[in-house]
Amino acid sequence: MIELPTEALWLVIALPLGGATLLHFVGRWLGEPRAGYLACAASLAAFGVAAAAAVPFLTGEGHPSQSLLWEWMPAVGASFEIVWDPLSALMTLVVTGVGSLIHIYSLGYMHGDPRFARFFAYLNLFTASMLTLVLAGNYAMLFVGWELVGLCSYLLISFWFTRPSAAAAGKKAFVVNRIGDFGFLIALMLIFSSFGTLSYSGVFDRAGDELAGSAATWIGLMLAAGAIGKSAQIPLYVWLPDAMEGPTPVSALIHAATMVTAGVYVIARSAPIFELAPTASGVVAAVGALTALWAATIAIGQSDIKRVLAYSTISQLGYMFLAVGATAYVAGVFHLMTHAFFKALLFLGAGSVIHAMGGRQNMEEMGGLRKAMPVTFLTMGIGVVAIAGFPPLAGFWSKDEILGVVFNQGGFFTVLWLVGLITALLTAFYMIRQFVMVFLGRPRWPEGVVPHESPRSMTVPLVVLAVLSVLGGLVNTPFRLGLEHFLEPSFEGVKLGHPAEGVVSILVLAAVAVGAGAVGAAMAFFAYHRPPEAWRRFQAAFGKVWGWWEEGYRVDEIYGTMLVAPGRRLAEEAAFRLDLGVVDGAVNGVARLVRAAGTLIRPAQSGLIRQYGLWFGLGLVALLAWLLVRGGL
Amino acid sequence: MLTLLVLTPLLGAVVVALIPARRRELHLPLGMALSVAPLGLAGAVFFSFDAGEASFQMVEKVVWWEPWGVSWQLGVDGISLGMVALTAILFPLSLAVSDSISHRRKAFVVAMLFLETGLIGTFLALDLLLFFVFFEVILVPMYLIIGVWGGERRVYAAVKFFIYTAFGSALLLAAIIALAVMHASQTPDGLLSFDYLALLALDISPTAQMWLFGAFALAFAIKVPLFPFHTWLPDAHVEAPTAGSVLLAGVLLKLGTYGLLRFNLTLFPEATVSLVPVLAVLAVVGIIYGAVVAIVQPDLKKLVAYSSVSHLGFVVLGIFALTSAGLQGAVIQNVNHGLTTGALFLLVGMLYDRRHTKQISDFGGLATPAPLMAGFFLFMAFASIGLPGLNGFVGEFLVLVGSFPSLPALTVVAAFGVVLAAIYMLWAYQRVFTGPVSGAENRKLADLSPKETAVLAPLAALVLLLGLYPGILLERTAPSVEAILDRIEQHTDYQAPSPGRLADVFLSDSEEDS
Amino acid sequence: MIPEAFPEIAWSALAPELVLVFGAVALLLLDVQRKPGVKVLWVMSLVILAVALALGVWQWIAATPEGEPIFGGMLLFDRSAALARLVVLGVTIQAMAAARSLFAHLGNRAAEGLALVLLAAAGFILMAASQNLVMMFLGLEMGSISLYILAGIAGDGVRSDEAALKYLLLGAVASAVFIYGAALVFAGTGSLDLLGIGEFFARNLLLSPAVLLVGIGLLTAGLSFKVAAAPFHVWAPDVYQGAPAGIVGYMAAVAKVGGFAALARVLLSGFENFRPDWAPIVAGIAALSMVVGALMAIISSDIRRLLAYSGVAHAGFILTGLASGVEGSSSVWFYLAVYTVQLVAAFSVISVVGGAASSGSDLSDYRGLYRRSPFLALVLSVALLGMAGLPLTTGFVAKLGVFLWAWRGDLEWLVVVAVVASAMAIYLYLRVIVIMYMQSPVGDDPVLCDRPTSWALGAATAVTVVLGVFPQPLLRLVETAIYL
Amino acid sequence: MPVVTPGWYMTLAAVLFVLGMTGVLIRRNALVMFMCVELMLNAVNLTFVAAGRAAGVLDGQVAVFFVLVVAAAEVVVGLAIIVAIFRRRETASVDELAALRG
Repeated sequence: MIELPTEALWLVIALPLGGATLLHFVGRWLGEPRAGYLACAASLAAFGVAAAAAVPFLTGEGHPSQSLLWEWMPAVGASFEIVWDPLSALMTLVVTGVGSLIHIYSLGYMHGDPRFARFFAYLNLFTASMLTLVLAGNYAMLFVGWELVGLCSYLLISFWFTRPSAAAAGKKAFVVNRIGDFGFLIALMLIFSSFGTLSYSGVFDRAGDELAGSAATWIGLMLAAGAIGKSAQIPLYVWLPDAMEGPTPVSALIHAATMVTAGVYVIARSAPIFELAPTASGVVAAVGALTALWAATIAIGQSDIKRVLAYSTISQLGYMFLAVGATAYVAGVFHLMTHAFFKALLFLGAGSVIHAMGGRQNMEEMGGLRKAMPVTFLTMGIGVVAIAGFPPLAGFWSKDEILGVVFNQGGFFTVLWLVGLITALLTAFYMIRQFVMVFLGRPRWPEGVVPHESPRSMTVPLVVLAVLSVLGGLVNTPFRLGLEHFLEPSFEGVKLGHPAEGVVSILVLAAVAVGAGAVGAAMAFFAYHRPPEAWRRFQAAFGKVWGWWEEGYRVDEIYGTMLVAPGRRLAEEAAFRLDLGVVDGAVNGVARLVRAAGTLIRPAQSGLIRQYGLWFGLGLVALLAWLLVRGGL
Repeated sequence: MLTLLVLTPLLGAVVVALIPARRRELHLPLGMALSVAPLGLAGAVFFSFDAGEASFQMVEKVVWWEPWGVSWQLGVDGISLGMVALTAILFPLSLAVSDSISHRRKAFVVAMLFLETGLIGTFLALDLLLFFVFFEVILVPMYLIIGVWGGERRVYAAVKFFIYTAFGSALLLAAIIALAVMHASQTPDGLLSFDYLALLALDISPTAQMWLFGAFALAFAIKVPLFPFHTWLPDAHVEAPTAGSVLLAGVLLKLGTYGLLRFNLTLFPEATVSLVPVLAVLAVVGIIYGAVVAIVQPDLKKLVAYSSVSHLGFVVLGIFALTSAGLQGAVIQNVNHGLTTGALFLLVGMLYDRRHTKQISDFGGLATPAPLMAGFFLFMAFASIGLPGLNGFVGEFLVLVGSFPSLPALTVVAAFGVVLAAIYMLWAYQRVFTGPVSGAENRKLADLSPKETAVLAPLAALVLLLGLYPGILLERTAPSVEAILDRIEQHTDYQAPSPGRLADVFLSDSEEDS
Repeated sequence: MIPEAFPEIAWSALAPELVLVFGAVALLLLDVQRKPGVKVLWVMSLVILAVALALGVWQWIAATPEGEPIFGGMLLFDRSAALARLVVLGVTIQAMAAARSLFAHLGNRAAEGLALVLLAAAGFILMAASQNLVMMFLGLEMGSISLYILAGIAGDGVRSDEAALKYLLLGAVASAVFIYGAALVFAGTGSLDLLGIGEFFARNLLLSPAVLLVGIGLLTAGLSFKVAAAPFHVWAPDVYQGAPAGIVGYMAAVAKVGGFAALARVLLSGFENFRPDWAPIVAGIAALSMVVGALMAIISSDIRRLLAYSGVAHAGFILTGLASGVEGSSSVWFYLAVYTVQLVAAFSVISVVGGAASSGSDLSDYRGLYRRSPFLALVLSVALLGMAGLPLTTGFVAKLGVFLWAWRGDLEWLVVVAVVASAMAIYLYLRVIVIMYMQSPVGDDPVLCDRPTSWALGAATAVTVVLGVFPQPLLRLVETAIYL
Repeated sequence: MPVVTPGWYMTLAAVLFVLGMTGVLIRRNALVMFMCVELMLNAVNLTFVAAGRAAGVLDGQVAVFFVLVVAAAEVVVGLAIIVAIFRRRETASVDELAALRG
């Protein structure tokens, strides 16, 4: 085995970045398949380098290391430096691994698009940005990646920019993220003013002894604000459903597997700070649980195949938040990983379906695709089972661990556990509902649509991801805590939350969770494995509530009327009343005043000699009077 | 060397003036070629600059108006270095995009070169009166550039620009005179002096400092422009021709922030420390106000103009944070804003040349016919928004992180400006470049010509370079900035917060509550 | 040969004035005898002026800086008076060079006009050099009466007559006020000689200075009228507007030089001890002049009125320097020297554009002047920018000097008023430049000016710019012209 | 019986001066205004003479000659201008001469 020096890790970022740069300038000239091949090669090479570099951690010989690339802003302790520890290694592998698969998938999915090369340039750029985020050795560089993935998200959501909705969605994503970044920036400022540096090592080394509780709480809360934006949690999740305007591989890569999990990563990375800030952790957990439930209910009501998955992603991210909020960082990262597998799988599967349906995304127009697309059917089925949390698939292990930890925390967390449990039920419900509506039953295809299985480049990634979704959970089971052991060096000195010890409690909790999933799954199957009229009756039984779910509680409208519209009115008032009227008016007013003063004294200049004499006389009198008064007369 | 740098453009102006007006095809290329000479000189200065040195370098001094102690004294330090380089870079580019100047081209080129001399001179002057002379004299070419080659309301805008800024500098002159007289009364030989370095040694009473600070600050605040003195700016920008807008935003506004940094902080340290709240509040109000007002502007140029108000608020905030990081951020943000906003104005100008309108509503979906232009615009927009990796972020980030320890509450408010920046920039981009193409004229809009690309590409490269490796500038500015801070700490009981003392965080917590 | 009994008189010190006076007489005689053409007379007058200037320069170099008392101390050409002479002769030549068309218009009255110009110049020089109040009065009247006539000399318009009558009537009142002031000073000190007055203060302690104070006040008011300082300025716009364009610049310039020289001599040489009394008055007049001048100029629509009001403002600036005391007088001289050049240049342009004998020049006539004559537009712009006090023109150096000395003289408030007023004033100069450069022309026909005019204008522009950048020679020159 | 000191003369002169000044301000006819100016100048003369006598020097008396001459010169010019105006306008009222103003 070749030992890869950690100094060479910059290659992991440089490879996709180089690919992006190259494609940016010569992509059009390269033409359709070759541009894609180049991008895939860059991504795979990065995966290869990362895998080679990660080997020492697997063998247990590796030590976390940090390598400086170059100084950036020395005044605030910000430089380009790469940290290589198990956590970043795991993230890197997930990003490059899943990313490579999605690259390959896109070869088929984006076939024929006029901006094919540009798409791959963006994908490569995204990969590089995400790697910058996870490999950053300090908060400033983390923020670079953090914002760059936001940029890529913006570019890719509005990739089909001629569609106004896509352009608007891209902007919305960026702006909403920026609101979270506002918090993140404040966190950075707090960190800098507390520690005088932004580098991880500088911060974490001192965090334990010296950081005051209140400061830690504020830092934690502000970091969480950033994470809430990026990971689409309440109240900033509204951008993610709209982000589905982007091409489906983008949804899979950015808005399911990688970018949106950055928030979870940041909280996990900042574990030493959160450890000192239980309040912040509690808030994170509460937000996560609430979001998980909230989004799951909305997912139930969706009929767009991608929007279901979008809300599902929000809900699953809520789980991860719940985990890291409960200090179960390993569990959170674990779920992050498994979720990357199965959600990418689901999205890619959905993409395959959409591809087959000629771009249609409404599930009510699908049905019975089982025969037409067997591979997609099978792999997506695995994904559904995995996310629904049935053993022994990946989702079961990670979700189960989260619920176990939360339950074990007791107190307030018991409520959150209950919420998580209900969410598990709902998750199974909406996933099975989707699966049934798409693949089972009778075809409800519109005229002229002839679904067909997708090309090999698309199905191969599906299969690989399906395999990972099945086996991925086995890295960390209650029986063999492989992942936890692997990640240990990254959480040195941090007290991790754990599920209760003991086989009985583990089994009971698992059974409850799986039972909830089974109930949900069964309900969905029986409700939807029937003709459409029957579902409608089923849905009507919920009354108004179903409408709320369908419309996502009208959060967008509420934000629109409560925030956007008043904000815009305010801006208009400021621009056209205040600025033009008052501020500029004052300036012009001074000018007018000067003229008015001139006009006021103008009559003195009447042209009449006698009056001129009078002014002369008056001036003289005033002058003499002053002199005499002064002279003491 | 510095004298040569200052006078080369003037020489160029004379050369162009000597070309007969008939040969109008010669004026622009010649002017461009001549403006490359100062660029070369500026480059030489930049790279021969000793990065470890805090004091002025390459100082040249010639007695000028001897009876009054006025001298032609030039020197460069870390604070002026970047501005000189920026000025030298923007001029050839601005001239390159001035093809649309159709009448009195010769006069235009002469005015531009004259302006360059004035600007470089302002940044290099070490004699207060010399500084004032340059500071004031640049009004004339700029006034002509707006007033002769501008848009419909050009005369109104030009006069407003001239009077407003001249008004500010009137009090500046009075304050400079006061300093010179003070020098005469405090030195044994009783001579007047305008020498900046000599004036630094003055012992100025706190009350006098307040007044003088006020006079200096007013002049510079109008130039920056700081809220509420900003209303000349949108008018001037909207009416100015492209080159005028580029230089106005790129360099002229920086005279204000440069002046605050160079003179207010060092000459009046006590007043600086006690007036920090006033200026910092104005800066933050400007950040938010400029951004909010920019959101709803129907005119693209006006939007960019208001964004300048917002961005320069960051610079002022950084200056009055009185921390090392804040000051460094202010210096580099000065340069950054010149590059990005300069480029944005270039792009708006290119749009205007094609469509003869700047109204956002007249455009739509331009990314389809003009992808390259859209790409550059988006790039510069993101630089302006403060995307890490591009230059705007470095400045803003240093300013924010640097300001937080000393002005926590204000900095938090200022940080919200980055959210607003994303809103106005991306919304504008969305309306102009994305969506289906609207209208026949937009459909057949030409993409960037090779020449236009060549103008924008160096700016983009610099934006990227400064974003990723700001050290090239920061290492040169850091010693000078530290020197300013040291000076303030020596002359007042002010102590720059040293981040990393965890106790400070408690303080900031309680301040945030109050 | 001078007879033994005749008192010793330094005639040579008075040579330039003698040349002027005898030259004027010679012109008149020649006109009566030979009826030469206007051009001959005009060239002759220029030659006379040139000779006088040469003699003046010679005197500057040859004479001792303190000067030698002439006529028993009536006149004293010290440095300041010698400088006043140079300035007066300089601007007279400048104005005359550009005024050929005016005298051509006068026809057979040209000789009278030229003679009056020479006499007025001599009168104001003598006024500047007077050490005796009666002598000063004589110089004042010699200059003023010549100007009254010149104001109405075109004689072919109602406005010209009106200007002349206004100038005359009000000027006569001002002269009466001045001489009454002199009489009261005489009553208070028993001397009309400024030196004698100074000695009187050295000897005596004043018990009741009231008469003297009123005298100082009256002198100040009378001279303020001559230099058109507010509130004694109201005549100026009307006269500048009504008088023939070709001569207005000259009238305004020499009257200002003479008036300020006299004012400086009276206040700084005679009544230096009373500075605490008169300085606030002068400062007040200065402030009022600057503000009123700027305000009124802004709303003027006639360029001559505009320049007249701006002249009021400039009188205020000069008074600012004067109020700051003896040292400040160097800045007064610098200001006078460069301002009069700009003023004459501006009026020369007006006379070219509007016609040398015309009355009134509406601003709208200057629309697009740049197109019709780039040269004239440039000259006028430089002159106006100089008046505005823009750096790199002499106007800036002049203002700076005045402000510097005023600040040193503890008149900080006045400097602040002055800088604000000068900022306000920039607007009005810009307004003219806007009209010339940024509006479309009234007609397409080019405006032509004769060669001597061009030379005079070119020289004035060059002086304004070159001395604006390198003012040291003039600065050194005026530094010596301090009243000791 | 009070002694007539120079102070009396000077007071009278001051009164005359103010009268003259007032006359200039209230009379419309240019000729009369001129006469008022003459009155002011004569007040000056009276002051000169009185002050000269009080001080015991001749300067005052000498000054009077100059003032007289100057007054005459002024009147000559003034009358010429008034005549010129009268010819054109048939009036000597200064109130009708207000074309130049503003």
